[in-house]
Amino acid sequence: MHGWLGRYGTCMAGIILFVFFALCAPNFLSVLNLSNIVKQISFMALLGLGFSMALLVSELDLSFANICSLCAVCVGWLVHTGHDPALAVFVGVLVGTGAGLLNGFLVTGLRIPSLIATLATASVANGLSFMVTDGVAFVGQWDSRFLWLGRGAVFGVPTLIIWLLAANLVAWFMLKQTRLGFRMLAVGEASEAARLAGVNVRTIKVIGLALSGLAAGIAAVLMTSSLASAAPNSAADLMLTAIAAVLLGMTMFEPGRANVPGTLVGAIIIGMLGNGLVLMGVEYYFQDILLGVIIVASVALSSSVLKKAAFSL
Amino acid sequence: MHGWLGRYGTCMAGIILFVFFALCAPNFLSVLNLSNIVKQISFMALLGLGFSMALLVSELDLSFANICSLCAVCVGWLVHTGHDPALAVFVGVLVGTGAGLLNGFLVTGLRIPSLIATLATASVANGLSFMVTDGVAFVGQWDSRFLWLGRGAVFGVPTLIIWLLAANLVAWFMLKQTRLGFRMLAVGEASEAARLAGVNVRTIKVIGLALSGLAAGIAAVLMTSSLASAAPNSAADLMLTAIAAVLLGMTMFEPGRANVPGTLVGAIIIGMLGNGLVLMGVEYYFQDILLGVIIVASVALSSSVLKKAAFSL
Amino acid sequence: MAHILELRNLTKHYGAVQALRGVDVDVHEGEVLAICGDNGAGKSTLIKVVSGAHAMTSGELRLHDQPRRWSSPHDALSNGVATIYQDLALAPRLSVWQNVFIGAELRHNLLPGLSVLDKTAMRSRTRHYLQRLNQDMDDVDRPVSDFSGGQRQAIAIARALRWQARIVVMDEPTAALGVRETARVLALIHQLKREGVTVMLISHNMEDVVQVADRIVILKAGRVAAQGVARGVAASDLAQAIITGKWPSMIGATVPA
Amino acid sequence: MAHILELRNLTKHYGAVQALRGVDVDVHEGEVLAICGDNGAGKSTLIKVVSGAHAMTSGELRLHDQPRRWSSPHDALSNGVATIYQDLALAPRLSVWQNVFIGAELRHNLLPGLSVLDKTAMRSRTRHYLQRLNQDMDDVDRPVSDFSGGQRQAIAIARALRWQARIVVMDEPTAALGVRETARVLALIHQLKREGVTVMLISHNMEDVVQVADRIVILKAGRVAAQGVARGVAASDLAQAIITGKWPSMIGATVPA
Amino acid sequence: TKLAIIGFQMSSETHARVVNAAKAKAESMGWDVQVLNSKGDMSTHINQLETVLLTQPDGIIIAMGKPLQSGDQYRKASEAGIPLVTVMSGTSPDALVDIAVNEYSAGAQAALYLLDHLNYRGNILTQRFEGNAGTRIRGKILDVVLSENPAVKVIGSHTMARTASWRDDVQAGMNALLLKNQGKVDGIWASFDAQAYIIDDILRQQGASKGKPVLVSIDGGAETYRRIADPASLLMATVMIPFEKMGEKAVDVIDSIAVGKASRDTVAHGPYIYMDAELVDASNVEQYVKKD
Ligand SMILES: Nc1ncnc2c1ncn2[C@@H]1O[C@H](COP(=O)(O)OP(=O)(O)OP(=O)(O)O)[C@@H](O)[C@H]1O
Ligand SMILES: Nc1ncnc2c1ncn2[C@@H]1O[C@H](COP(=O)(O)OP(=O)(O)OP(=O)(O)O)[C@@H](O)[C@H]1O
Ligand SMILES: [Mg+2]
Ligand SMILES: [Mg+2]
Repeated sequence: MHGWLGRYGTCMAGIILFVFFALCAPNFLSVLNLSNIVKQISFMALLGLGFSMALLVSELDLSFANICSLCAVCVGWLVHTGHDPALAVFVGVLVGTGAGLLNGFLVTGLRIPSLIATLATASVANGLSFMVTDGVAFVGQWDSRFLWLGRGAVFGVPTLIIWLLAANLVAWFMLKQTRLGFRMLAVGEASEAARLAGVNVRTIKVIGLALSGLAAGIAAVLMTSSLASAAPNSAADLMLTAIAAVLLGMTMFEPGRANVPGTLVGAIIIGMLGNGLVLMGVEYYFQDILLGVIIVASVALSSSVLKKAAFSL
Repeated sequence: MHGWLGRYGTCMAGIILFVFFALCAPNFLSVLNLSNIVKQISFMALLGLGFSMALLVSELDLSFANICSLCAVCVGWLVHTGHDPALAVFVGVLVGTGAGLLNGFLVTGLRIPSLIATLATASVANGLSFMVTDGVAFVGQWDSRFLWLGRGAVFGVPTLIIWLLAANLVAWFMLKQTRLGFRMLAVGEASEAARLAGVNVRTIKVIGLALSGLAAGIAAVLMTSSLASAAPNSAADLMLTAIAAVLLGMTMFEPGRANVPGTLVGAIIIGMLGNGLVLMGVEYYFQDILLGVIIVASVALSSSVLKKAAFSL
Repeated sequence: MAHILELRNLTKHYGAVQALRGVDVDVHEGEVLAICGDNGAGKSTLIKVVSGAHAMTSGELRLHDQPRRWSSPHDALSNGVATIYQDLALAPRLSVWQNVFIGAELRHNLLPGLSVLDKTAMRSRTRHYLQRLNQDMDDVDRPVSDFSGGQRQAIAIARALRWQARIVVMDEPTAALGVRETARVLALIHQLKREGVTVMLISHNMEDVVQVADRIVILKAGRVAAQGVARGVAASDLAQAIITGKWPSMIGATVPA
Repeated sequence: MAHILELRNLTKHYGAVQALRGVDVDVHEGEVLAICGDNGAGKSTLIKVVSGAHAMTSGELRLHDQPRRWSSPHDALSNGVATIYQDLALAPRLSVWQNVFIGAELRHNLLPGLSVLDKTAMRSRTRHYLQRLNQDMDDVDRPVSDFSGGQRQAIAIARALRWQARIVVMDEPTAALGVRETARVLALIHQLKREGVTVMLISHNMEDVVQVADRIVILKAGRVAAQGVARGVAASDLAQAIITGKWPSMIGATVPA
Repeated sequence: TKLAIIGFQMSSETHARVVNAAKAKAESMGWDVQVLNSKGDMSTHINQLETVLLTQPDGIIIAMGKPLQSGDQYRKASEAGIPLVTVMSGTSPDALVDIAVNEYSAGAQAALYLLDHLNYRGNILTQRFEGNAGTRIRGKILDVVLSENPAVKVIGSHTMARTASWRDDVQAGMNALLLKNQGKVDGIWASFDAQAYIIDDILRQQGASKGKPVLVSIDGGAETYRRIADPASLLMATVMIPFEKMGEKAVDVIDSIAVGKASRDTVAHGPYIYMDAELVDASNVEQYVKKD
């Protein structure tokens, strides 16, 4: 589990994949394409980051995608009806965080298992999104300052990349260097031990779930701005891919535990796969098949080291 | 946790809901409608039954819906190209079981965490379904013997209801009365303890995942027959509802553990909600909102008893 | 002697099971109070109530003559009551130093207003505590699951020490320890006593009890069956007393208030 | 005396940690062999190799003169080696009887070819085993997490008994037990011996060891430091021997082959 | 020569029909075809467009795209001189042309057929889908028609809430509605044909016979024509949307520009090329059944 291959096997598989695409997929290495990949994965990576915050405190948040969609239509509605983009951004982030706090209350206050609580929140958020929009997406002309958030660039670096890196750095610093992060880790690893050591487990769990909501809100703002549209189920398909990124990340760096760099690398691997296979002209259904095969192969690489370690299951 | 309300709270909430619909939703109580509800939930309940078999051995199977879709298109293709329905049914069930066994091999043989392994299988199954169908559903004329499986009746009782009850009875008997079921329980509760007591943990986990695949195959056959069509993602949306049914079920009868009657009642509650709200003429997005609220309310009812038990988290 | 802690008519039900049926115990400031009894007598339950891990069903707990109701272990800890639990309550996948410092992290200021974890300090303090227990675990970064049963017990003891509490509650702290390590823990208890710390000790080892305890309380089926001063009591007498539930008669059942 | 079990040059690495560094131990048929040593000496690791819980890194294990390689605990159990683990290895949410019978379920035929669990039999056998250990837990349907530390240890012992094994390996079986319950387990060991069962016992309690052991092996830092016949060895001598790693000289370091 | 075809949501059958027909036609003309599926997800769609542009194809066809939301990518294509043709997507200044049918008129045809056969009075059920522009327009046109004909009352309506397992959803919803309104239903309107198949099957199992109630929908296709021709089926009419033809037309347009070097204006005058949508019922179904 703690050998080199266990920690970096998946990562190495990612690098192999990168080299493969660099050799076989035309234009893969172009700056434009590489920055495209990072832009493309940014929502997945942000949502995954949020999911991993909740997972770290041992709660599964299945609502983040629907919360993200709800935030997106709220932002879309506000910008579209001519409100100040700053207000729209604020409301979007607020709705996300609020939904996360609600999850936290359901889990710690009403003691509903997080899987059920977040499925319920997801259902409600989905209904609300359709109610706000009547099923129609907000499209059309958008305030240009708002669009800059997701489409602009600073010194040639796309804003999406900047937000993504900033969010990852903050999350990483929080987890590794601050007391809050340490306690999140402790609660996730052994909540009863943490409670007996005087940690307020409920508060920490609420924070983990609220951070997931916050990430959904931020992703919603950036997504709306970047796509210049807000639909009631815009983030639905990101749910499984974001979770996949987190799980893939859990096979790297700190095996068995959600972690910030792992989630980012996981998202990059998934994004790279989609991109490289399209560049290589692979049929659309083969992409799904290959995605599955490659995930299995890379994780098997990192876990093959486990097989050697005795025969514990 | 083990008080009356903890065990039967969700169930009671279901009964309250039933009474409410009986009073407020026209025709809700008619025999036809009640049998409709049971028919409608049968796929969800079957898939949930499979999911709970995997969950019982502590593995999360996120591939069952896509496996079900794949089986459905295989069955559809065979029946449609004029093969014997018996062969089609056999192949459908075989493909499901095979996919489940593959999951089992990935998890126990390659030691890939089940969440990742099944996400990968799901992706592959999805790609294969589209490959088989080119995205177009099999519709049209079907062999009438095949249609009987999902649409017929025996002494007035719809076949779907019979299959569903039979599957639940067999699963329940297996879990409660046989050594295999007992060992599944032990592996799920404490796999290391079970291993040290001489249980072959890997075999048991493979069986749990294979049963999930088997259930997906059976559900696929019945779904294809009942809907008289097979599309490449026909079961996709059943994933979350089936999981929701299982989770809801985990708040009943044996709190905190996936169980057969709980899953069935969970599926009935979810199905009843959809049906009752349509009968009451509620807007479609309100259905999602109410579904969420009612899930929270019923689970909170059953877990409120927990709050009294000291202040352990 | 002043009572630092008084338990009055304490009861605790687990569902239908009555683990404590009205327990009165006084703990004197600075003493070592041993709590003995059969398996299932209610010893751990008693100390879980004192440590805030469980809420009592009824009764009263007075600390320094103030009635208290812990709503979590945090309350007890911040009022100076630290506990070593029988099942150790460690996080197996976290490292030794992380386990020792959960809930009482050391920090230093990175910027004004932004304080970050001081891992160096936590590592070195952890080593220090373990050395006091005669355990040489140099690599405090290894996860707890890598250590033997006795080593884990030492980690749990180190964790309780870092609180520098006024009352230390120990539930069978030496059960998994070897001869030498046990001696160290007994010496540690003596030292704590010298520093004025009050110790509540649960142990099935009568030799250890008579060696360090000032007073002994014997629980039986959730009730205080007997209690008395430890001086002059032999280990075998004590074992007998636990079985009969009667204080060894030749010593005289002094029940100091 | 015949050797039922021989361990030859056994080593075990956990990653970089070397827990066993070439251990040779002979276990004679029908004897009670005690294994003593400091915390972290490698005792539990040794018995985990014997019980099939861990694979050895190198070395040889011979049972009845046959070389064996356990690939799982199942192999060891079906060859007549049953083990009580130091961390008990119970499933906390399963009931007492379920824990006792995992892996060795009793069944009866419902129809020819269809055998179902015989829960009544399992419940009553469980009660029987617990009574032998002087533990009155009537309600064997309650989950293990409802029981006290000592009660859980008794459940783990009951579990090992139901295998009716030829070799019973016990890793600190009395650590959490009270005085009376400990006496019962020691009596049980005597009884097993009378029935011809071979017992390997790990314990930190020297009194217990000298009371029941025929021979004693002392481990130190993953090696056999000393061994000898137990008769006539005093508890305090043994404690000393564990510290020094030398067999008490006045007894004469007999190392019977 | 390389052609990229992107279906917005291949699990939606109509998207797949356009794409499959285009693919077959292009391959028969010697194009090298890559098909992509955006799975109904906007950001995936945009990513795929971006990526496809990097492979510099000689033409791009998008089935049921969203030009408003992927305008930037369309512009990049047009700047790179890559001909881009959309099918049933709406207009974009940067697409060559959108191949479309007039959903408004198709919707009106279906609505009027239904009302005609009810003699402009009676009770109907509607099965809607709001998630797609075409089906939404059809629903709105129905509402307009109904607002002028108050003697026809909508006594029950079910809106499809799911998009993948929608068959199940429709079956559940319609079963409930039919039950609630037993014996009172004179007509049923479904927003697309595959919904109508499900409803048809339910009605048949309940022993209903053709015309009671009147069942109409929109889309067309072999299965639809078979049912219209089948006396046991309750499906009476559809408005045929020529998905296959639209896909083929898109290939023709691309081919004439990329290979034939024709100018944009010879292809079409306005932003749309409209294909005929035709009402199919018992009177003319024979010719369609043969044709497919
Ligand atoms: N799973 C593991 N991974 C890594 N190191 C381990 C593991 N288990 C034990 N060790 C190390 O191996 C050595 C021997 O451990 P073992 O558990 O065998 O000791 P022990 O003699 O049983 O001690 P105790 O009396 O405390 O139970 C110790 O140094 C311990 O830290
Ligand atoms: N969580 C629980 N739920 C239900 N019953 C419990 C629980 N914990 C303990 N009990 C019961 O309460 C009684 C007292 O348990 P406790 O753990 O306090 O005993 P103890 O004196 O510490 O015993 P030991 O010496 O074996 O540790 C026992 O009968 C036990 O079965
Ligand atoms: Mg105890
Ligand atoms: Mg040990």
